[in-house]
Amino acid sequence: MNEPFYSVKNLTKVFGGGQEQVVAVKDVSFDVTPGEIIAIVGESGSGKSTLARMLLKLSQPTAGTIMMDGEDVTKLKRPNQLKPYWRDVQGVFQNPAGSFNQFYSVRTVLEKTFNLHEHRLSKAEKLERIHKALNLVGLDPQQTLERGSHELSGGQRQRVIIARALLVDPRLLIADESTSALDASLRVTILNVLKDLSQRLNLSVLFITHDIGQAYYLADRVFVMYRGEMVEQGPTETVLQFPQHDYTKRLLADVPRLEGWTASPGDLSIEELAKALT
Amino acid sequence: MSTFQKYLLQKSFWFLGAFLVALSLNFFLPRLIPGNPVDAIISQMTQEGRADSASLQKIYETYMAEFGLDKSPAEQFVNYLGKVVRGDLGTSFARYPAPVESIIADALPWTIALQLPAILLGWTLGNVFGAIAAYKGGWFDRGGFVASLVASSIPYYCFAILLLYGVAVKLDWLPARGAYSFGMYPAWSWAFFNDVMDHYWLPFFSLVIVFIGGQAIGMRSMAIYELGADYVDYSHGLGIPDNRIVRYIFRNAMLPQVTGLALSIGSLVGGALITEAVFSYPGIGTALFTAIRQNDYPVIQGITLMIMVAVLLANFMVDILYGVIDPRIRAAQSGQ
Amino acid sequence: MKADNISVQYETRVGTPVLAVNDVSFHLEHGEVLGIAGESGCGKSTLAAALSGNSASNMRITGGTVSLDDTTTIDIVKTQGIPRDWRGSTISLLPQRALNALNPTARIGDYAYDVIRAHEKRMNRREAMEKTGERLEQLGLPTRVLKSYPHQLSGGMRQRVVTVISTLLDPDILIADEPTSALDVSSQKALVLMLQKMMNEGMLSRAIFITHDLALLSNIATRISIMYAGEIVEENTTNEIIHNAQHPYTRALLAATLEPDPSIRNITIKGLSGQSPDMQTPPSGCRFHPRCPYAMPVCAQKVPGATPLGSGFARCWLLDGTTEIPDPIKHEEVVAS
Amino acid sequence: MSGIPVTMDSPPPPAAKQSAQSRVRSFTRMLSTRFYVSATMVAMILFFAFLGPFFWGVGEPKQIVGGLYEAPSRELILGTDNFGRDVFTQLMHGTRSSLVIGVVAGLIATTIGVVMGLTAGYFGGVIDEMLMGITNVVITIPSIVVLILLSIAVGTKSIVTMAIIIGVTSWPWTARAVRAQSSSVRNREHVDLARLSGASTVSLMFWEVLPYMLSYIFMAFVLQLTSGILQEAALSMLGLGPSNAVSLGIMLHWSLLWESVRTGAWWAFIPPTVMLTLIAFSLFLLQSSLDEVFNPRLRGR
Repeated sequence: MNEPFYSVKNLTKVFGGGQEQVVAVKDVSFDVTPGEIIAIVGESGSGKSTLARMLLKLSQPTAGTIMMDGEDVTKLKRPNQLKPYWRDVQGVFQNPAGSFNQFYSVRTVLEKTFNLHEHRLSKAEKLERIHKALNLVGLDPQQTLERGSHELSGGQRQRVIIARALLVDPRLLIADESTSALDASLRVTILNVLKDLSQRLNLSVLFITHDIGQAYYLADRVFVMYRGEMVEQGPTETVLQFPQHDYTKRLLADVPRLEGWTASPGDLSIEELAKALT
Repeated sequence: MSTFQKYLLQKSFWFLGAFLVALSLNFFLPRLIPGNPVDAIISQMTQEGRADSASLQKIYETYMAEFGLDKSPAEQFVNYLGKVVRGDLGTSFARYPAPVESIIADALPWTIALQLPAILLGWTLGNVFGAIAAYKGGWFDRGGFVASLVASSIPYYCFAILLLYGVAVKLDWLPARGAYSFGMYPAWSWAFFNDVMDHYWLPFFSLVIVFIGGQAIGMRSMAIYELGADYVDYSHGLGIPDNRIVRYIFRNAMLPQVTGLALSIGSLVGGALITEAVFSYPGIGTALFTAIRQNDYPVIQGITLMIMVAVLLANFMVDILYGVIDPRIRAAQSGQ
Repeated sequence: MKADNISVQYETRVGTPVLAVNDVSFHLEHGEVLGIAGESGCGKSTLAAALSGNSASNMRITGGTVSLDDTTTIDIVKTQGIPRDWRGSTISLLPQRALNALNPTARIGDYAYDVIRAHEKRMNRREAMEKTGERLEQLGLPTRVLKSYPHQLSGGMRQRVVTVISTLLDPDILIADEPTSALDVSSQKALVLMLQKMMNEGMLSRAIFITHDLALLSNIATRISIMYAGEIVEENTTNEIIHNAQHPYTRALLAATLEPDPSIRNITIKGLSGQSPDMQTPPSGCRFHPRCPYAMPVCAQKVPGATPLGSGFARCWLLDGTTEIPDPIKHEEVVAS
Repeated sequence: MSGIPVTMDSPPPPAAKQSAQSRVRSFTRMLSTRFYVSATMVAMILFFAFLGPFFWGVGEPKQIVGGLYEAPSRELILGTDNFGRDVFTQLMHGTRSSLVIGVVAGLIATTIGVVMGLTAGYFGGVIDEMLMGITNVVITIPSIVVLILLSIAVGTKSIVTMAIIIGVTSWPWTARAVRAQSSSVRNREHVDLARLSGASTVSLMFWEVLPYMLSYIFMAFVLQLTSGILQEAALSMLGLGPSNAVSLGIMLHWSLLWESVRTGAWWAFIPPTVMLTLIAFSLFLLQSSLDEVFNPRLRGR
């Protein structure tokens, strides 16, 4: 097994102060090794997106540390300090339409990323990298480059956004609900792209989702988040076949399946369910 | 302390701040006049030869003392604050020795009597038209919209001038100036009342019509926005009758309009200064028009201060009222 | 209940209209839940809007009739949707964005009263409140929500309250348009169980349940229609659709339904390439042919007819008997090395 | 291993691909008759104000060319005013002054409003609270009063001074609206992605947030311009107008002072009244037709 290169310790985020204080993420710790796909599973409000924003250095943790190659990056704040970090850690978000500035073409969107590079690249080098990245996500560069956001489908937009991240050869890709705005038939193609990239480029992927099925399909390890805390983590098979925490059990019992809900000991009648939810 | 009290306190704090800013503006801006206001009025009097130099000197000293211009600015400001609190707004230049308060007190009832009914009527009719136009759509809406646009884009003073010329001068249907006929004296009699009403209609309608247009346009766009809301679709789907749904829309679109009403009432005093000037209606507007022409700074300052206070108070009440009407906001206030 | 040949289009200010629903027919027996599944832009919500009398200003119903138990038939072109006195009491809607479906400035109880009064003129306020309260209790919801404003309720609660209001008048047919898409799995389950309870206790006799989530649908529907590009491409009993789907699109949808099951760990599922067609200029022939892995020349030329399949049908040239049918269901899955 | 999983995505059907030309075409098709009517009116007013004096001017605006309140004649088509000056010449110059004041005041107000609103909305938190606090204080103090006080304080004013006075008092509504927009655009994901590309805060605000508000800002500018013209007219009518130029408001001030309405000299006050109305109407109409294009909800009504 590879050595972990990225590690998070006791990461905590608190919003507001006084009586209205909300602990969005509480004491979350984990490691990431090269080339693995980790799924972070949780419902809306579980703090998984807040976690993603902290990991991407888009928001500052209240407590805890983020270490990259043994170096503490928690305190870095200014864009210039963070450039090296963002060369290693990149993100893809939920809404493919919102991820696109509708005033720019695919080319412009992609070229903005070269701002991160240490050395100035020549035009030809840039173009070569762009072609390579678009090919990796299964898009035809010739057909795609000059298009605007409104000329692409949701799946194509999301692929462009993944290609954007690939331009800097990142080691860790954080995908925050990146497939949930897509139709099921397109969703699997994006999951396949992520799987393929991880294997081909030895890229680690932190895949944040509310959908256990996708986690099962994609991930090597699964982390379960509930109310800001990481309640369970381990290899996908172990976590999903032998869940330990009550929340994981309930989640698995409530996922709709083609063959009907699996009856589990924790299954509730409608009255109990309604009561539990109010 | 409850959340509502906290909210109240916070609002009071803001309005106190705004009030201080208003007071300072009112105090300092006239003092920026090149030289000082007293120099300006004295030199005007000299030019017009209204008084000999001995009495000029006396007038000069009186005003200097009154304005407190012989003291330091900080002292002047404190002095000014003290006077304002006591309701002392100074003495008029042009109508010496009439106190400014009495000039305002004479004019204010006319302004309120003219504008309050105009605002209430215009606001009500405008909102009803706007909501119906938005809900009905089609030709009614388009025609109504253009009409409201025309009505609201005619500057109210232009409309007033046209009315005055057309109805009073050309057709000679209604009197052209003042609040009552020359030679009449205010009394509780039918004759006087009728005379006042004759003088009232023209300025009144000039305000009402413009006001209807503006309100209708605002209400229409608010209501169109509400029409797209999910609850409208859902209510349709449940077979709730149209007039009920219009009532929902009306109520929800109303909230911002209520602010508009209260603000209009607040700015009533300053709102249609020029309408009064056009019709020579003896309210605040005409008083201000005259004061500006005569460089009567104490009167100008008194009127502007009164307008500011009225608007600030109205704003403050709107903020509280708004919470009472909209349960969403009320909930936020009481912390539910 | 029968709905025949329903067509709906959206007028656009520029160019040709968008043909959102094209010649859709279905029937719905007592005690049945018909599921309509399809992806975004397939016209399923437009169909719901047309049936529930909820038309957007630029929507035109260009064809179709709706009949109830063979007694009344209405031409919904003339009325542009079902008549007002049917809405809520005969055919009721459970809307897509239930979270915003309630009037924000009305208490739940007052709104429920408005709904009841729209159909039962004689009921007074107190009776309406009692009726609503009873219904809430029956479904395990607290009666205090009667006095609440919508914003005071949690998301899942609001969804259930809307469900109660939609079924308050024991409608003959409930049209549920993606009622679960904004909910987490536990609330989804609670809602489905609640609808089942209503069916069992006779508050509801039949329903149309529209969703993009086949797995969820299989838990409530007795029959399932699959829509693509404004048309029903396959319809059958739930069991047949899940285990013996015939249309390539249905199969692709089923394959893309990722269930938390060990069997999906070591396979790679192929999705569909391309995107839903532009409905201003839908593809010729079978509308699915540009994305279909089995497309043949005939698919682009002629519209496939409905091939009967036991208790259902599918529209696909593969099924007309002249072509060999590819392996069933697992076909799209390729086992990785 | 590689191969199978990634399917090459074919480009969308030709209908979705739009050339720049066809995009312009569909944009112009969305413009309504309302737009063309208002744009033509605005163009005619501009021509009248800026080029008119070269064709139809009779001397300088303040030049006395006849007796008091001479009725319109062949030479002086709108007659003379209370000082015996040519009303038509004054009308052209007055329209020009009003437009210049409107544009300059509109530019000032829009610029301040956009800078305040963009900054407050983008940063949020304490900066937002501070800037919006200032804005709310300025909003609650009635602008007509501040305008009156400022006009008195400044004393003699040029057209530009006038415009500045109006501009610095009328930005708060724009600031509020721009703030609401910028704080919502700021939460769009492309802004975060651009940040992940190492973009600086200023460039994020300028390149990622601002473009989304341009159409809106333009409309706000048209409104500010209109209200600037109307405020100038109101101030001038009260007798606080620019001292070295003719404006439509000043023409009305004279007719109020010299009783041209009651003496029936309609040529002295009808032209500026009608001109102000035309300007306001055409600009409101322009604004509402643009609103319709940018704001799909209003379309087709």
